[in-house]
Amino acid sequence: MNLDFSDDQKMLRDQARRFLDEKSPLKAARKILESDAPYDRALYKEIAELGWLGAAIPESYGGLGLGYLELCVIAEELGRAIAPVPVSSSIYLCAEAILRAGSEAQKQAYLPKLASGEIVGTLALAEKAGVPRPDRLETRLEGGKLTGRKIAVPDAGGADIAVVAARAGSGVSLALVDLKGPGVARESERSVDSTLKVGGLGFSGAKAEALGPSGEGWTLLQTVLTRAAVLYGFEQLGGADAALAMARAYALERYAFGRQIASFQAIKHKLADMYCLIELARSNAYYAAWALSSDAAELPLAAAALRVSASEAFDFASKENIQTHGGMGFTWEADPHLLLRRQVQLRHVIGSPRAWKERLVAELERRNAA
Amino acid sequence: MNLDFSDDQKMLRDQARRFLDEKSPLKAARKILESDAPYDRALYKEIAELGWLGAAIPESYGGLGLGYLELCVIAEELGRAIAPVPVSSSIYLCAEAILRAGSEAQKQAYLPKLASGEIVGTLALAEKAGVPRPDRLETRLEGGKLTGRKIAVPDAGGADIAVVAARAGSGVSLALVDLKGPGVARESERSVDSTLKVGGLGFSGAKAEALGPSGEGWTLLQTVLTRAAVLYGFEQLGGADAALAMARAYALERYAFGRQIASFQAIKHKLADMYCLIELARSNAYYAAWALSSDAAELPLAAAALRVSASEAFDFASKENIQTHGGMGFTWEADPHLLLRRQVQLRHVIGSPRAWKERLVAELERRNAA
Amino acid sequence: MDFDDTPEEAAFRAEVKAFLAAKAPKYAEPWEGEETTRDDVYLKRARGWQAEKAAAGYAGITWPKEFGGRGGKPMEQVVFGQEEGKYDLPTQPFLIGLGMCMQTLMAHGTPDLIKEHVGPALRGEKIWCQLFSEPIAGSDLAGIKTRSERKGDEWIVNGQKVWNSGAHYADWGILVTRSDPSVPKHKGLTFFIVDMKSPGLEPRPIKQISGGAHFNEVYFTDVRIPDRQRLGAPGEGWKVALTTLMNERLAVTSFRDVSVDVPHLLRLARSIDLETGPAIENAAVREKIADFYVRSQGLKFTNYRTLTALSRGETPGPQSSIGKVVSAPKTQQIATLGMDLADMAGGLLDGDLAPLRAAFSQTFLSAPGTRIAGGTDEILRNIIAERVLGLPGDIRVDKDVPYKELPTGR
Amino acid sequence: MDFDDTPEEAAFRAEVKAFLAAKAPKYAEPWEGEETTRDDVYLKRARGWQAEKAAAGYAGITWPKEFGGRGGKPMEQVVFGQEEGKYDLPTQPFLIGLGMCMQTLMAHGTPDLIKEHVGPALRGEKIWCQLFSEPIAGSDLAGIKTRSERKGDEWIVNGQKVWNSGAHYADWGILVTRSDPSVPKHKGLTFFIVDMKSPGLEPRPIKQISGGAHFNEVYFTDVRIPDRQRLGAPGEGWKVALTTLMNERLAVTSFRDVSVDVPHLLRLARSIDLETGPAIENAAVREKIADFYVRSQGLKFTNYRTLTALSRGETPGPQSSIGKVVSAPKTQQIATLGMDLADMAGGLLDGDLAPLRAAFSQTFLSAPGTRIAGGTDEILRNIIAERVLGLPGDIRVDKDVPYKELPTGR
Repeated sequence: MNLDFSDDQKMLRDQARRFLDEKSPLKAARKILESDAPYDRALYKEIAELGWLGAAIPESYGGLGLGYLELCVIAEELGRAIAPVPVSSSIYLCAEAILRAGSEAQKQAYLPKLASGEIVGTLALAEKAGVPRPDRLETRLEGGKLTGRKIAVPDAGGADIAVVAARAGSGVSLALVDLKGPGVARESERSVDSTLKVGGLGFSGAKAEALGPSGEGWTLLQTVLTRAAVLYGFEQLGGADAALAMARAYALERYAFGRQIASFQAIKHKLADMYCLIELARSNAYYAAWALSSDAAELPLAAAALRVSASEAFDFASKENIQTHGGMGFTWEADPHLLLRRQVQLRHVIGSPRAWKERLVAELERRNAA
Repeated sequence: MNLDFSDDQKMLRDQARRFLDEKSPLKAARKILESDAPYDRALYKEIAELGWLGAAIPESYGGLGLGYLELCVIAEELGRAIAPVPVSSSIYLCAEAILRAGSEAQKQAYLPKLASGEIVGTLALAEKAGVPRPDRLETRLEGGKLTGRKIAVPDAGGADIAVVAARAGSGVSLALVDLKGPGVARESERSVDSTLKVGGLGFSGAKAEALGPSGEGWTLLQTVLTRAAVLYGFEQLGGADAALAMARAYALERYAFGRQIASFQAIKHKLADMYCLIELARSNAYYAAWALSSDAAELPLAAAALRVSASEAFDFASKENIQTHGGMGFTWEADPHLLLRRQVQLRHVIGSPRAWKERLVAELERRNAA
Repeated sequence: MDFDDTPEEAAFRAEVKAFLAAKAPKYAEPWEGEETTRDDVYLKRARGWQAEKAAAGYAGITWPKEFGGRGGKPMEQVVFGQEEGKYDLPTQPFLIGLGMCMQTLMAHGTPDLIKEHVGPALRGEKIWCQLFSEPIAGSDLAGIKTRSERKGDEWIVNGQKVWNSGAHYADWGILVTRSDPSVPKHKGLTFFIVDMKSPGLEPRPIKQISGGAHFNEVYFTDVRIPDRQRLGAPGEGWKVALTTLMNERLAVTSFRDVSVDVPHLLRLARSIDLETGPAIENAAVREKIADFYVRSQGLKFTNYRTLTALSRGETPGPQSSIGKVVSAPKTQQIATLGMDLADMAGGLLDGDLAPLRAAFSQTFLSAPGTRIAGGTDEILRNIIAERVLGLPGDIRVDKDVPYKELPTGR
Repeated sequence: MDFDDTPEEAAFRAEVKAFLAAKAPKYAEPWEGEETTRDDVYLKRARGWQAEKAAAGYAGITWPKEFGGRGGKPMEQVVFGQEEGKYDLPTQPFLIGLGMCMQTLMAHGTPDLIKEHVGPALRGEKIWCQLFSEPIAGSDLAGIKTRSERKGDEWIVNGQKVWNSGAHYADWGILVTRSDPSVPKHKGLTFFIVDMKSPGLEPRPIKQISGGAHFNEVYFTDVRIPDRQRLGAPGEGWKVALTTLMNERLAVTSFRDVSVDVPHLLRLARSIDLETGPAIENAAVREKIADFYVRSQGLKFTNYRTLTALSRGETPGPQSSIGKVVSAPKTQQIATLGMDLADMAGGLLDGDLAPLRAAFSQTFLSAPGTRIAGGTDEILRNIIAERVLGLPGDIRVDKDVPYKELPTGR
């Protein structure tokens, strides 16, 4: 029985935590929140130099080829630090899509640059509020040209390339598009978490190359989202843990009625409930990490379970962290809202937990029928 | 603005509460719980003599003709006392069905006897676990004969007559059947609340008369269930209130760690949450009482809202009353489980709250479309 | 049971309607954003409307006539409020002054002070604010430390207050200070009214996570207050503050933040598609709508029950205490659900892209404040447990200890 | 990460499997109802199986060899438990004795007492029970009042214990008493082992709301206990009791009550019809299944994490403390949901009529006990807050007060 990270992986975690503590304390996130900069370029460069971006990318494509467990470890720490960098868009989504669906030439062309941080990638799916479905997509890929409009694209402002879900003929294909080329318009969008900005992408005949077989885009997309769900789940776990730590520290240092507020059962039990949800999420996360790293048949179920569990933990912890802080908690000046914002971004970026609950039960039923 | 009972109605409530405190303390319910007796006959006789059964039955049919507000007041007190008598089956369901659907002759024949307590009635709908639907009914009414089997019929053991939902031709009809006649088999069933026993009814060609127009049985049934939901809601409200009172009294008298357990926030906040749910239910109840008593168009919505609200309040209060009692709470000897049992019976007897939530939203949408 | 006015109420309502029809439109203007109360034009309009009401005898409806009020019934106040609410009138700047400050002044002020201040407040000439909370003392208000020291006929005040709505435009404020830290916390407080233009007194806006700035912090640096502006004896300030606090729930400031409820959720659910079709056809969404509906309706009819008592001339029951502790978390939950239905677009704040002009995500950002301002969920549960259910108070370790010896953390 | 045994574990598992295959079937019999432990046949079988395990060296796997144990690793105990669990073996009567009583005896008993009792307990010859809780003292165990008074070489015990599983068949018990009510509560306790056949000692079953009777109350009327059966010094009983309590979570008695979880819910949802078809197609039901699933899986993998630590020879982290506080309410919620899906038939207890042989309604009746026995939800949250998160304890008013002066209510 071995449901834990190895000593090497734990060492990587400690290193990552120390690095981010120093280089990306919450004020780094706040700086991006209050600016128009798409992300913290200096930090991203350093992260790239540490090899984190390529942790799970094979050496033949410029990565370190360590594996997904290592990337999970890094994701948890990025989430804990609410680091204002596009690792998730560029690596969990874009690089993963190219790894799963790309031709050898595409992998050679893009993965080394994504791994080195030379370019940033993203993935564009949503076109309007609600649950996306193949028959609802209006973006079209025809004759190598992309037309349509995507919204809420993570890191749209900072990305150089995007994987775009589009209708092609009667099916869905994935298209790879250079966002700096002609026929691409970026639109800035206001969202709850401006430390990880989202944006709109308008395509008017932009040049695009197909990623993966035509018509298999939707299936490929589900694979990518499922795999990304594990990594996002670790970011959510790290964020939730940070919220508990912040709430705990404040409850211990804040006095009311002559005692630490941490001595009131209303606060104690609130933090105990946070702890329970976080440990459940952590356990679901470790299992999902195993499934991801071993390409297990259980992955779709494990990833959905983690997505639901980690979203719930971060939602509760980020809200009740604010509540524990009282009046200070809802000021711009204090830090709790930074975690609340990140929680929202991570909850929605690859579909909200209610959609993942549906996927979870669908998977249970599929396995039952099999 | 007048969303409260009148002074006369409040006086009736006080009288009812005093009477039940004296005649039907919880040990009366316990006696029926631990016996095979279908209900407390002596108590039912006294209640009949007080005129409660006929409170909302017109004088022309042997009732007092006071009105539904008075019956609501009585229902709340019956619920508070968890009185082991078949008032709900006989009055809210059976008499109400006859009042709404019966011919003049049927009203004359049955209502005076129901109002006087000479006979007890009930209503039989469920045939299996799950949500009943017209096309799922297997009980049939053909040529004045009833065939089929009903389960979980409230007070089946103590009732003399039953209104039975049955298929007749291509539709559903209500049938009125003498349970003492030939072709009727009663089956005792174990259920959570043996203070209000349920049972099975088997019909093998039992003689039955149609109640209301043939084929309109389902619509009539919904009307009866909607009206009964208001009265059941008041019983649930009374029960929830009793659970809060019991929890409060115990928390004040029980000491741990040198203090009343009522001084711990975990207990204080639990009881405060009970109070909130109960007051929400009370407010929804008063509105539903108004709608019932004035035959308002808002009745279906108000009744469903009350059913949902009161079920939630009684569920939470009855469970957390036990929790507040600690070890003593889950013993047979202590009283909290009597309220838990009654809660279950009232929650399910006319369909569980999840089904009423569905009705509530369907009604909202119907009104929106209109 | 019915929902009609009594004949007296109906007559009063007719009178009020006529007054409003004649006078209100001039002052009612569409709301143009959160920053309105930081805008002089808005304040001028607000003062004008208050003066109109005072002239017509509708300011201070329940106040005694001797203080310039109407001597009317609580239900008349309610009727006026209902009718006034149908117009979009700038009433907010006066809620605290008339609802809390003047109540306190009338109960504890000298006849001179009352005479000097009540009329101008009633007529909208002077706006008041409340200076109670401090960074160190929120739920535990008696823990404040802003220091007042007597020097001859004046008091010198130093310290910091916080959560002071309207402090940036108010003319006067009511102020609790600590005059004696050597006695237990409730015993060393002294209460003043203070001219907000006093030298050394500086309000600064507090930015909230929703982006708005409803509140201020107020810094005191050697602010001088004449002793005649003291309410109650030195060291007896807690008793005076209690009068203010008892009036607080009647004067809850309503920010004009966006806030979503069941109707918004229904509109959203009808318009948005989930896996298999419109959200309104999804059973999980339907169950949640029903859950929220029974809470909203429950609160609405709880309010009706309170109005019933007022209409009958009775004291309302304790049920009104459930309002905020039920509604604030509900608002947060509805906002979260609405965002979840929008799925990947859930975090958008752009009115052009997010459903219902981003009402759900906007509410999401204001909801945490709603669960805290005016009493946290936790304090409100304590209040229900203690005042309504009669359960014991929390164990107090700070009752008999000199204030300066209490632990305060940082 | 993987889910495999280490080579050592695999070897041990193979050995255990072989032992069980040879010996277990004779003792494994299908369960025939709640009252089994009140049945002599069951007990005889249980003693037999314990003797077999002892003879083969599988009783007390982690115990030191000097006490008759195997001196093995915690992970070996886990492996044995996993394999043993695959048979339906009568192990319950020994959980408390070997898991808690003997641990306490080995830590605090005289060499003579240890020698006298450990062997017979290990071999199943003597069954032990725990006599701690009292009607007046549940969560607050140190508040017990059962009185012990020394008379020469004996102690005379009077009082009442409660929640004593197995007291009706046990041969021996461990007992906490109050020997000195004039000192603060934790200081006046004295700890004994007591022969359950002593005159004046009378166990009576407690009927639970589920109808079962897993527990007893035990009355003491002038029960005489030789002083040599005392563990620890007079007045030092709390220290001894703490040893027992620290071992409690490792020896939680598992009643063989029906209990529903996600697989039951899935079976029900596939088989039952709601408004528009099978419950499994209803989105509200699906969301709830997902919610419960992530809790169940989270607990399962939390356990795997604990086993990982044991397998590595490390001390498990505090995460295992979340088990009951998560699972007990979940069980209650699943039971309620299952009953709701059955709609009008939800309250039925008849196995022939209610779905899954009434598993949901049966569980509903046992769930309230599950949320209380072995630590209430509230106490468990306190424990997580204090021991895991390091938050302060509740304010204690009973620490320095003589026991007899503490208020006790009735």
